[in-house]
Amino acid sequence: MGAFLAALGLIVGGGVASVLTGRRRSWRSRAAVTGIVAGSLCGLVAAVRVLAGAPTPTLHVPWRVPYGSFSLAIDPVSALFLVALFVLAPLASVYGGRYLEEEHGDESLGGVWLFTGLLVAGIALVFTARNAVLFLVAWEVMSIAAYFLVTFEHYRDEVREAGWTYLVATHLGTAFLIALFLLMGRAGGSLDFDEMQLGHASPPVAGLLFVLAVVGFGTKAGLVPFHVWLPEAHPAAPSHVSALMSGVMIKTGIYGLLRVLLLLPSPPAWWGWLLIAMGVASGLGGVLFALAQHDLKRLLAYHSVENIGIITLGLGVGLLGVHAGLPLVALAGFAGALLHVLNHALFKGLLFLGAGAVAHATGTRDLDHLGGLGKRMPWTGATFLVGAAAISGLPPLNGFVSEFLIYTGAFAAATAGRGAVLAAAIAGAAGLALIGGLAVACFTKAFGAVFLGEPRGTSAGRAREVAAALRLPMVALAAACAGIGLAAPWVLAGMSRALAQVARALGLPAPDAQIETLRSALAWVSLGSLALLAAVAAAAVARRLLLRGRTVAAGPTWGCGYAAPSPRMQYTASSFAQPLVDLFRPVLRTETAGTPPSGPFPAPASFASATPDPADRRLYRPVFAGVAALFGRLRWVQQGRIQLYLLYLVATLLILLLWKVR
Amino acid sequence: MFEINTLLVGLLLVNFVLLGASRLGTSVRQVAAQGALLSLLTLAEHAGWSAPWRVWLLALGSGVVKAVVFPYFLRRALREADVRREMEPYVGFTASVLVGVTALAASLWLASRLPLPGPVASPLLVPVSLFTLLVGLFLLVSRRKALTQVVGYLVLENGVFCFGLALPEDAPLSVEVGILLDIFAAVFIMGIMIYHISREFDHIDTDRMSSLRDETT
Amino acid sequence: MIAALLLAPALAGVVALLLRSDRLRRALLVATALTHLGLVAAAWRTGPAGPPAAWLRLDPVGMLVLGVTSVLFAVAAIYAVGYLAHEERTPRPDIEEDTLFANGPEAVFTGCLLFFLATMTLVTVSQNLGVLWVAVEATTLASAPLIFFHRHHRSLEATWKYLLICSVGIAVALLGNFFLAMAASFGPSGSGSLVLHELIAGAPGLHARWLKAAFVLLLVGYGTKMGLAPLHTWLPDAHAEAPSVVSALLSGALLNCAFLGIVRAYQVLGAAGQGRFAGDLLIDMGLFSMALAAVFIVAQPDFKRLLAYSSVEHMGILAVGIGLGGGAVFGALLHLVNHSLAKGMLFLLAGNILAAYRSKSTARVRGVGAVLPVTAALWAAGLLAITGSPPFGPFLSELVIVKGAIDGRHPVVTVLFLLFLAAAFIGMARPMLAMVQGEPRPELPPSGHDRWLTVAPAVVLGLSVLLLGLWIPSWLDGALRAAARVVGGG
Amino acid sequence: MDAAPVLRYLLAFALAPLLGGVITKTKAFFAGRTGAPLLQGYFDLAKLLRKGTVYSTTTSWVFRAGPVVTVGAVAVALALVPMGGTPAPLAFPGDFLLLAYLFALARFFTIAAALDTGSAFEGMGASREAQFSALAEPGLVLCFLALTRSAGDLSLSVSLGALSFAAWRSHAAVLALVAAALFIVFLAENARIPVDDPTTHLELTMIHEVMVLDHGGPDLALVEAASWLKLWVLGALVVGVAVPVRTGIPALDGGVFLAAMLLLGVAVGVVESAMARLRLLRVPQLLVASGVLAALATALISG
Repeated sequence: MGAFLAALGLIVGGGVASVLTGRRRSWRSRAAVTGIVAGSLCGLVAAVRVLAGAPTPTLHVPWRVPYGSFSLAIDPVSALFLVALFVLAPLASVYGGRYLEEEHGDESLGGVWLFTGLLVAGIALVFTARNAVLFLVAWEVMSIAAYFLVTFEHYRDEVREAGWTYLVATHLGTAFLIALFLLMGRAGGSLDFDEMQLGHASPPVAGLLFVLAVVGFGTKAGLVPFHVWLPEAHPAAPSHVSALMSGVMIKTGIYGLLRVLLLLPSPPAWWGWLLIAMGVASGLGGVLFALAQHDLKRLLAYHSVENIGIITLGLGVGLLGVHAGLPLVALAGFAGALLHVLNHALFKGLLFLGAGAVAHATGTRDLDHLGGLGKRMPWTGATFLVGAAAISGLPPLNGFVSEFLIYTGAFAAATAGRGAVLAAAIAGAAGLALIGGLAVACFTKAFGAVFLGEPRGTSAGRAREVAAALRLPMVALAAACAGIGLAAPWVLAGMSRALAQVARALGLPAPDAQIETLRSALAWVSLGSLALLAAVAAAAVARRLLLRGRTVAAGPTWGCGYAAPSPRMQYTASSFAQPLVDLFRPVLRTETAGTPPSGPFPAPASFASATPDPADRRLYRPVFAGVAALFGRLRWVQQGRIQLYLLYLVATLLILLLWKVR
Repeated sequence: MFEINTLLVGLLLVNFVLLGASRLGTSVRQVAAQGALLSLLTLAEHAGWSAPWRVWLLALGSGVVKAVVFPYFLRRALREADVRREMEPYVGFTASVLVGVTALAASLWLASRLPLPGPVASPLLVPVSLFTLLVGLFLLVSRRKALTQVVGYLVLENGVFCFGLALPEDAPLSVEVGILLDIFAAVFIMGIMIYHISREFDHIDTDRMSSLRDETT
Repeated sequence: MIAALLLAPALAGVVALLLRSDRLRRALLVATALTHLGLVAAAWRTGPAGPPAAWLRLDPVGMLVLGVTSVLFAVAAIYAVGYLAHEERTPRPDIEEDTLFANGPEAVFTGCLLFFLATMTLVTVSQNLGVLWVAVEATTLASAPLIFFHRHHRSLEATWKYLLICSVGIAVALLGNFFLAMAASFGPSGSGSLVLHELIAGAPGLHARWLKAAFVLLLVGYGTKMGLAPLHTWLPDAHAEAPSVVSALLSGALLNCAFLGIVRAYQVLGAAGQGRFAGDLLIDMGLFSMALAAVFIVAQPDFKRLLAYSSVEHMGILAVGIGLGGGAVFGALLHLVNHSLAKGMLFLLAGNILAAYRSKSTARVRGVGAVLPVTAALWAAGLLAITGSPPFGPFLSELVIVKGAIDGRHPVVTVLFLLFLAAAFIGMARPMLAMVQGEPRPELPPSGHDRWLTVAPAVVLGLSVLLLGLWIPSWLDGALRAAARVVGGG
Repeated sequence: MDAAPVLRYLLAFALAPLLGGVITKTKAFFAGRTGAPLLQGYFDLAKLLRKGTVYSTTTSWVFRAGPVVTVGAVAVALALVPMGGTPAPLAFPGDFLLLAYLFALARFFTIAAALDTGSAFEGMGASREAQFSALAEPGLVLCFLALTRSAGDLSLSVSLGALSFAAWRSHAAVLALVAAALFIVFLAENARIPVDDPTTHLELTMIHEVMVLDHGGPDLALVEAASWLKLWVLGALVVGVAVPVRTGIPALDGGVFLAAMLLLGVAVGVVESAMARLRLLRVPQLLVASGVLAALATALISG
């Protein structure tokens, strides 16, 4: 626990130091980055120790605020989430240090570093807090720090707008959490998680708590339909912050949901179905809307919705397994979900950093103005390719491993279960498959439009590879993605304590047998991945040998007879995605505008398409607008006449007297 | 001169005159009369001439303040703000009188249902006080001029004061004095304000003083 | 002790009216404020004093309110020096329409400030409801000229409404006192006395209906002054037109004093076994205030009115907290402290922004962060504080109140409470953050910079409200619990 | 493990091009032509492997990596399918998922390579490929789901090995549905009629062929090999479901399996001669249909 506290201290201290050093360019960022890196290492040590089998470190200090106690604990589940945080945070901050100095060197960066420190520390505290009040404080510190980071470029209107949407969403979510924890406190007799006695909570109460948790935490996680803030806020933030938010911050929602599930009595079936339904909805919705985007970071943000959906799907499968008494299903589901939390942190972090590098090098994030960066930014391109393959769940990378586990859970449920369980399993499996297929489509689009072919704009043509400080984190993350894919069984073994904790809390038998089953399967998967690498290598060597000494000429692309192809003739990202977007028109409701070419000598034509989020456009905005209009009419009350005001007084008096006094 | 019921009936009539009064001067005079009646009433309620010294003190004090000083303030404000003397009320005079009648009925009914700890000097005391109260409130909400609102406020205070007489025990002297002082200061400051209002707006119609509002027009 | 507390500001006020030199007067103001603060601190150390039957006595609740008032006044006094030092003497163009206006005499301003303190002190120490009434009315009279410091017709209108509406309200409260006395004169030991101690002692003998009626009258009467909707009508005008330092005192100190009047009545009803009746009434009024405040907070174009309506909302929160009883009472009292500190800070900062931009429009003020960095940072922090976000004090107090509602099984109250809080947050965050961010509008070039004399006071308040969110000192905790016990909560 | 699976693996490797030959021969027969010899595939490979190559100046290493990764992925996929009842070299719980996602990997790199050329034609093909295969994915996975549920085991080798004509007798409907669904996926994934026309000459209507327009020499050889292997892998699945001969005599089973594969080739030829290519807009419906069939099958199995 000492190491963990030291981590918190260093991380926040770095931010504070950066504020104090103020405009001294040489120090301000360095101080903060050093603090975050050093702190994260300490934290990583603490977390890994727990996963490796050390007893759970706890801290319980009296804290004089009402109902509060400063109690922390790093149990295996917390440790697992902490690992994701403390792996991503230092890399993101190293990246951010250089990025900010290059992009915003002439501005004061103290604030952004302070809030970065607060964000990381807040997340760490959320993962370890064992008291509701402490949890809520950490939660809000995290959320608000994130707000100020999102609005870092607040002189741009759309950024302010995005930050605003985020702030409202997170605040409303927190309101649900306050209700949730206080209700848990009443039902469980304490606001300390370790002393809550919720095992005997009546079904309605437990159900209410579960729903509150799903709404409150789902808002932070970005589950459909509470996701509207996410595709706004993540693109607005500086890229390393987007990486932190998408990679870790939204996982606090998953963590909170899991933590509450571990406290609640054993789940009824509908919890599992609800989570599976929301998971599939989020997964499909996320990937479909991602397909329709032109903005690289917005596309990635929607993929966060998709991956949160996959994780939730895993949790749902797990709950279903618990309810149906199928330990293998439960274990596979939870293992997949937890591993996907870590994996998504890695490859989504990697992708956002890559997107930041692209934006930094070209000055644009519009897919239809990029292209050909693979040759100009080889490192960024290669690492982005790894990230894209990983998030599409392709072997031999980590994304495949976690999705494999969730699939296994669904298939095991389908083989053993019947009735509703079977239906849910089919839905889950089919949903995952479709999500996977669409993800491939979406990321071939993203990678192809950005890094392949010819530049579609001059800025893309002038792009140069980014500095080493920006490349290093991307390479590290790419390596981690590959590593988890190839070392899957050992990774699962590392998670075994966390899984055991989950199983214990949910009243399952000791899960060693199931873990062993999954581990052997993963061993085969890794073997297959190695075989794949071997085969690819062999093919590559063969090709090299064959081409040795042969003529390898270079020429223009074969344009089917057309001699003068120009970059503007390339297939754009929009046109690439058009068939699918068109297929899912009823969901996406993409809005197009433009003038098609006509006549034998067509005049310059134009085409533009935009895909606003229906939940935002058709659900939230109308409601808010309606409320505002209503209030506007009610303001008549305060219309300036003192006689009227006195009349209110008299009326209140008489009404209360006649109504209350009898 | 200390016949309680007569005084009360006097009060009652004054209220009606106030409701019907169309000119500022009249209402000022009436409220002065009301003050005088109240001070007499105070004495009467404490056995007239043989009332203890503190009652005399209070009665005289309030009498002087309400029957002499306030009218003086208000007239002065009136003079400085030389405005048209008509009331221009929201509610017409006949209508006001009708309202007064209903208010009287209401207060009689209410008073009849109010349990009292002990015998009161007169059965009319409570109803009249309530009536005065209601009339004060009514004047406050139904009249335009800042001055009439002060008058309404005074009537309201008089009503409260009058109800106070129905209490078996009197409030301690110091409290009574404090109350009196407060009301005195209040009216004093209101007078000053009216003066400023007339200077700023060239009128003392409060309904034109409604620039501070949230109504989104 | 109590005599000193009362006389120091009163006499200083008289002196201030007589003094010629502005600098001396300002020095006197600060000196008196600090003396008062010192005396209050001493009173805190010695704890509640005086025989229970005394008219003037510091009981835990009064002590709490007095402490808040004194701290806020001291801070405001220092701010006032900086504020007055930069006010132009000569008539100057009005910010909203093209007329000239001048300030009232500074002597009157300072003097009334000190009288204001004296009267508020009297409110906190009076145990006799009659004296309490006198004191509350006196606060109105002492503060009216303060609101009228800037002599243009808007402030005049505001002052007139303040004066008349509050006086009428207070008159109703006086009737309430008489009803209470009436209720007290029933039964064998019926002495119509209004001394709190005796009322509570003889509470069982009080006549129920007179008592209830009395509470309604007192609630409406003092509620007018406290700003409970729909009696709040004077409040936004007065807060918006008064000089910001005065707004801070009105919102942070005066409203508490009026609230104290209601609390006293609530004590009596609680002792008489009518606690639930009074509680429900308070909850209704409180929720209604929160709702109405939200209506006016959303899309509010004037940031001082915004803060004013937020005060209405928070008075509603206090009412709900007291009304819920039990643990929520502690929360309400804690919230009283938090709100005074946070709102005081915000009004002082609003003064700085107003001075720099010469506009109260949330739509036109932009880029405060660039012009007044410290003010901007505090403004954002204050927003988070006042809307109940951690790590600031109000979060804890509101959390305690909600917990009280949930533990007391008031689902509807809980839902509405959280709903209105969220609405107020949304309504306040949008304009206030927009003011801090972005770049100043070209058509509205701000002038000036953070001056320590007008920023330091806000910093002090900000730090203390932050501290209250992280760690409630034991002495304060003890005082709050004692006060909660007196009011009849756990 | 014994040598049989490895032998069969190598055999399949060697015979894959033959399957293509069978198909073309069948079509030629129906068209009344002599057609290319059965071994044309081998001749093509031999020719291509002897050639040099041309690279577009637009392309990057991704273009060169495309065929290599594709062939590698499909080669491993081949090691996952059981042939003629004997388990595959790589057989483990969930192996079919690896298979499905290896195809996805191959697709990913084929599409990437196509986009790397910067040609509108190849982009068009890539776009269609992405769309159709995304929609084919649920069908494939649900077929596997049906198989695993019918056998109650998560391994392809086991669940296919468990099949037999007895199984067909017991619940024919289910297996028929699965076979049908698998056949559709088989056609779609291998760019056959009615989804795609491998022999068309109009780039605008191509899907798979147009994506590899720019590959030449050894690269093209790898691409061709990969597509033949893919044909074989999915074909083996169809055959495994449709013709589950389990005599227990490995040689016999193997022989029957080979025969069945060639028959499958003939069947494809027949389909391609009998049917025309669907309009691109209709293809999704076909693919969704396969998914529905498989889901129906799964539901029908009384677990």
